[in-house]
Amino acid sequence: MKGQYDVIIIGSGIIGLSSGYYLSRSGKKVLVLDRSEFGSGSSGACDDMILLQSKKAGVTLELAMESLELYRGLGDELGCDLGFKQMGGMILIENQRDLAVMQEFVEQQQACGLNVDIVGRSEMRRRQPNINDKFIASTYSADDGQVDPLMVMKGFIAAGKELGMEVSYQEGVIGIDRDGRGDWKVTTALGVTVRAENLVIAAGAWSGKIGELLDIDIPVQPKKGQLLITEKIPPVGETNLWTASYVVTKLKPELAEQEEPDPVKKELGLGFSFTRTVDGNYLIGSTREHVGFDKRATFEAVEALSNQVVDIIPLMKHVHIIRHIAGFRPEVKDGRIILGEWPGMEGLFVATGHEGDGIAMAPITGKLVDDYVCRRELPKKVAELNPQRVLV
Amino acid sequence: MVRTEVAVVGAGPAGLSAAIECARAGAKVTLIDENAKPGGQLFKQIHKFFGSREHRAGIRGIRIGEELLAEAQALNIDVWLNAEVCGIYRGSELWVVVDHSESRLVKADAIIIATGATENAVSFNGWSLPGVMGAGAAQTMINLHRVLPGNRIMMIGSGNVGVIVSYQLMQAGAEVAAIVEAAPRLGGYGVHTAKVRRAGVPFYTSHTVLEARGSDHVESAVIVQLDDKWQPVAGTEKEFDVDTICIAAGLTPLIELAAGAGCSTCFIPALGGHIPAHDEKMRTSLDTVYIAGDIAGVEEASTAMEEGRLAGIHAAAALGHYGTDEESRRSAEVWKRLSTLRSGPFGQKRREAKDEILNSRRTLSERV
Amino acid sequence: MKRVIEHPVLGRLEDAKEVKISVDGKEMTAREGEMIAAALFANGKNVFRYTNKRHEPRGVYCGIGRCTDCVMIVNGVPNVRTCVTPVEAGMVIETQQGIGHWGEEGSGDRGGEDGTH
Amino acid sequence: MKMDEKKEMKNDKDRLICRCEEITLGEIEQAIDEGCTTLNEVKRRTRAGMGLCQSRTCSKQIARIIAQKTGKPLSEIMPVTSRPPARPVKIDVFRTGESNEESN
Repeated sequence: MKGQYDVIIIGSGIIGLSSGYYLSRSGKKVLVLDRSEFGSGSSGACDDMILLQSKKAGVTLELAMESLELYRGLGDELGCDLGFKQMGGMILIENQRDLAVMQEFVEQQQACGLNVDIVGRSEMRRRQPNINDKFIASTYSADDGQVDPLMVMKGFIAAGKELGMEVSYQEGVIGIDRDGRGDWKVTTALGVTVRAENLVIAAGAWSGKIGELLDIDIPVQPKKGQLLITEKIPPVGETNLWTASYVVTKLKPELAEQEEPDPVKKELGLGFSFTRTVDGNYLIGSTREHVGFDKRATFEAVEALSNQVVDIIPLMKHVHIIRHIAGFRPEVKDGRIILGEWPGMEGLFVATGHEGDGIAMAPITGKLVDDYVCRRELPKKVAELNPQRVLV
Repeated sequence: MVRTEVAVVGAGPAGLSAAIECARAGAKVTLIDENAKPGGQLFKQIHKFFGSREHRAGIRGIRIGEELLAEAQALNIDVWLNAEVCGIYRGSELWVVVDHSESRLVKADAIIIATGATENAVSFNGWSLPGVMGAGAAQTMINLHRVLPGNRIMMIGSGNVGVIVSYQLMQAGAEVAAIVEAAPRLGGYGVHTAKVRRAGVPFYTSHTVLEARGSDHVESAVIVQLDDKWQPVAGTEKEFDVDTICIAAGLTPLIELAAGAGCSTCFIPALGGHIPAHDEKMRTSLDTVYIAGDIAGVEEASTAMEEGRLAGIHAAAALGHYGTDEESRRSAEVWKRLSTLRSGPFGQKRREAKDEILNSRRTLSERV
Repeated sequence: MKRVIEHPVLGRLEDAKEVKISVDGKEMTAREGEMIAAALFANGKNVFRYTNKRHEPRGVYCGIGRCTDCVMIVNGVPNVRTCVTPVEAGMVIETQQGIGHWGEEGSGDRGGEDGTH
Repeated sequence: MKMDEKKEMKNDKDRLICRCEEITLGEIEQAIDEGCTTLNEVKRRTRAGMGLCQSRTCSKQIARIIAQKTGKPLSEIMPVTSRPPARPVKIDVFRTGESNEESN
């Protein structure tokens, strides 16, 4: 790692690596810098879902659908197994109120072209025989899928390196300037200086800290999520699962505020997600906490997550937890990603704010970063994601 | 949720001694151990200890364990058995799972971690076959569960664990076909080694195990000679008909609970590798967390007990059960005994290593 | 693979209540409260499971609940560490294939399509 | 003679290091060749240490392999990130706990 590049990307999570790969494919000389190790950030501490159903109709859903299309061919393109599977997804609905909210939500998604339906009790139980009787209905989309994030990252690195991409770990960025020629000059904690015409900030929840080096305010907040990982077990149902309350609280936070009487659960922002990895471990989530960058797992979370999953899928009571992890979703207040060139700073691009959708959105985000940097024409809808909107 | 003043994790020689010391000082103590019986390795150590008289030379480990237990009982220490500590949060909360089935949260003003050490693995072709096991596993099977894991044994490693477990396997009725040592010299204390040698067990120094053979279980083991660069010498392979291969390749401090709790670590090869940094009070980089025994550097039961006492004295003092003078006096007594234990050719190295840790802890606190 | 009845230091093995357990459909006798792994050793069984990927046999490795090599299906629940789980009368123990399957007690017979290889 | 050596080398690549996930020496060495220099990285690349025992058996061996291949001193190869639970824990342990509290 030395000298001059076309593009320097800060952050080697799945977004940074995807961007690096697509830019390398366009013939750019790319350097990806990371302050820590492979998979040390949120891309190594998250679940594996490509969940279309949770997205509001609109630009995010459309991009997620495009991202899924990219994933279909990505394994062949990168020449490796990504653990990509489409086993479908279901959002379990517990009461009439949630059913009404979900019906409206699903109709909007259908209008957007998403293959999703509300299914009744018998179909729900056929696909998920082990769930608690209390659920009255569910959504179902055969298109929801999953990948192994670490395998995707490994694939981007391997294919990117073939194209000349460099990835450098333990290289925290401590300074960013413009040099006399107008290039970005990036200094790392090890004292190395590298230059590039273009700079991409893809540092997830930590993007705000990189912004500070440039005196700009990238308004992403870390939203902590804690997950339990189980031993490998046979499948307990056909699809991945969520509960409507998780989605409803996202759509209508005011309803959730009134509802949760347990202060501990409220503090944790407890929701339910349940997915089986390609290896057979279940990932059980999740919390949504605003506690800064405190990555420690908490007792309250393991207790709440454990009790919740046994309530929803009683059979899980026999299963062992082998690991309890935590990560930080990069959250933006308006719920949309920040993607594009920073106003007034030519050659500075930002790709962050994916919250819980980084894995699902990685291919399309990387491709769009490539389009931005290469000054290609962009689809109109992505203007909604432009950083302009978050400038105060 | 359970409240206590001092939670001690691990009821081996270090943990028991720490708990006793805290209780003597008047602290409310909860002693937590994952096994069905307290005593840790002591109840597997059916051999006689040696060293100085005041360190109970000539007494068997099991006997020492019984004495410590009796004392703990007399002091009304709350002992939780079959209780696995699964995590330590915020330097003061312990997540404990009892009988694999019931979760408890313990809040403690001080925590003493005495989780001991874990056996190192050595990999070779076929090492995952049933019949290949840690020497500790074999020892647990014969001395605790009273079941022989096999009839003809090959022991890998001639250190104390290797020779002691070999002898105990013979006491339990097995035959030890060979003790294999990669180094050119034997590693165990002369007393233990001589006993096994007298019993007719052949030693193979400068040899290593190449392969375990068998379809569903170990049927034989192949060893090979090593040259002075530790490379196998072709043509020197020997095959032994054995049904069990035991691995005694040293121990590593079991630091995961301490590391997970947030204690800083240092690397001291002479004491087993990464170890929580600690000061002369056995306190880690977290003010409320102490360590004692093999987790603080692999040594012996006698040093583990002294370290346990140290941790106990200082934890109790930190909670106000001893004044400064009392604390220093008691601590000095223990340090005197520890110095004796760490003298002599074997102890010297450990004392130097221990000094290195204390120094690294000092640097650490200066930095903070 | 036999019990150590007489021992020069530990003395004679104390009597314990004997219980019956079922191992792969066969009845075996165990000492109540002893670890499953010990009971199986005493009955001459040393292959506890076959692995998921290479389908290789495994048995006891660490003997103290850490390495998780000795897991079996116990009363219909896969991945039970037999070296730290005590025997109970009437226990149903099975050699685990790969990641195992849900037995009757586990789920009401809900084996997974890829759970049985 | 040479053939034999080669055969042994090959066999050695197939030697298991991570017993739980059944990851071989060859796979670990490949990950190191591809740039992994820490235990966490090797784990995330190969799954060695992600199994039921959570690297408790293999991590010290992997550290040694990294040290041998990269020349990095063992002192700089940090243990894998330690996370609860220290033992596999049944998910329903909290429910038992709750009911116990009620009965007390």
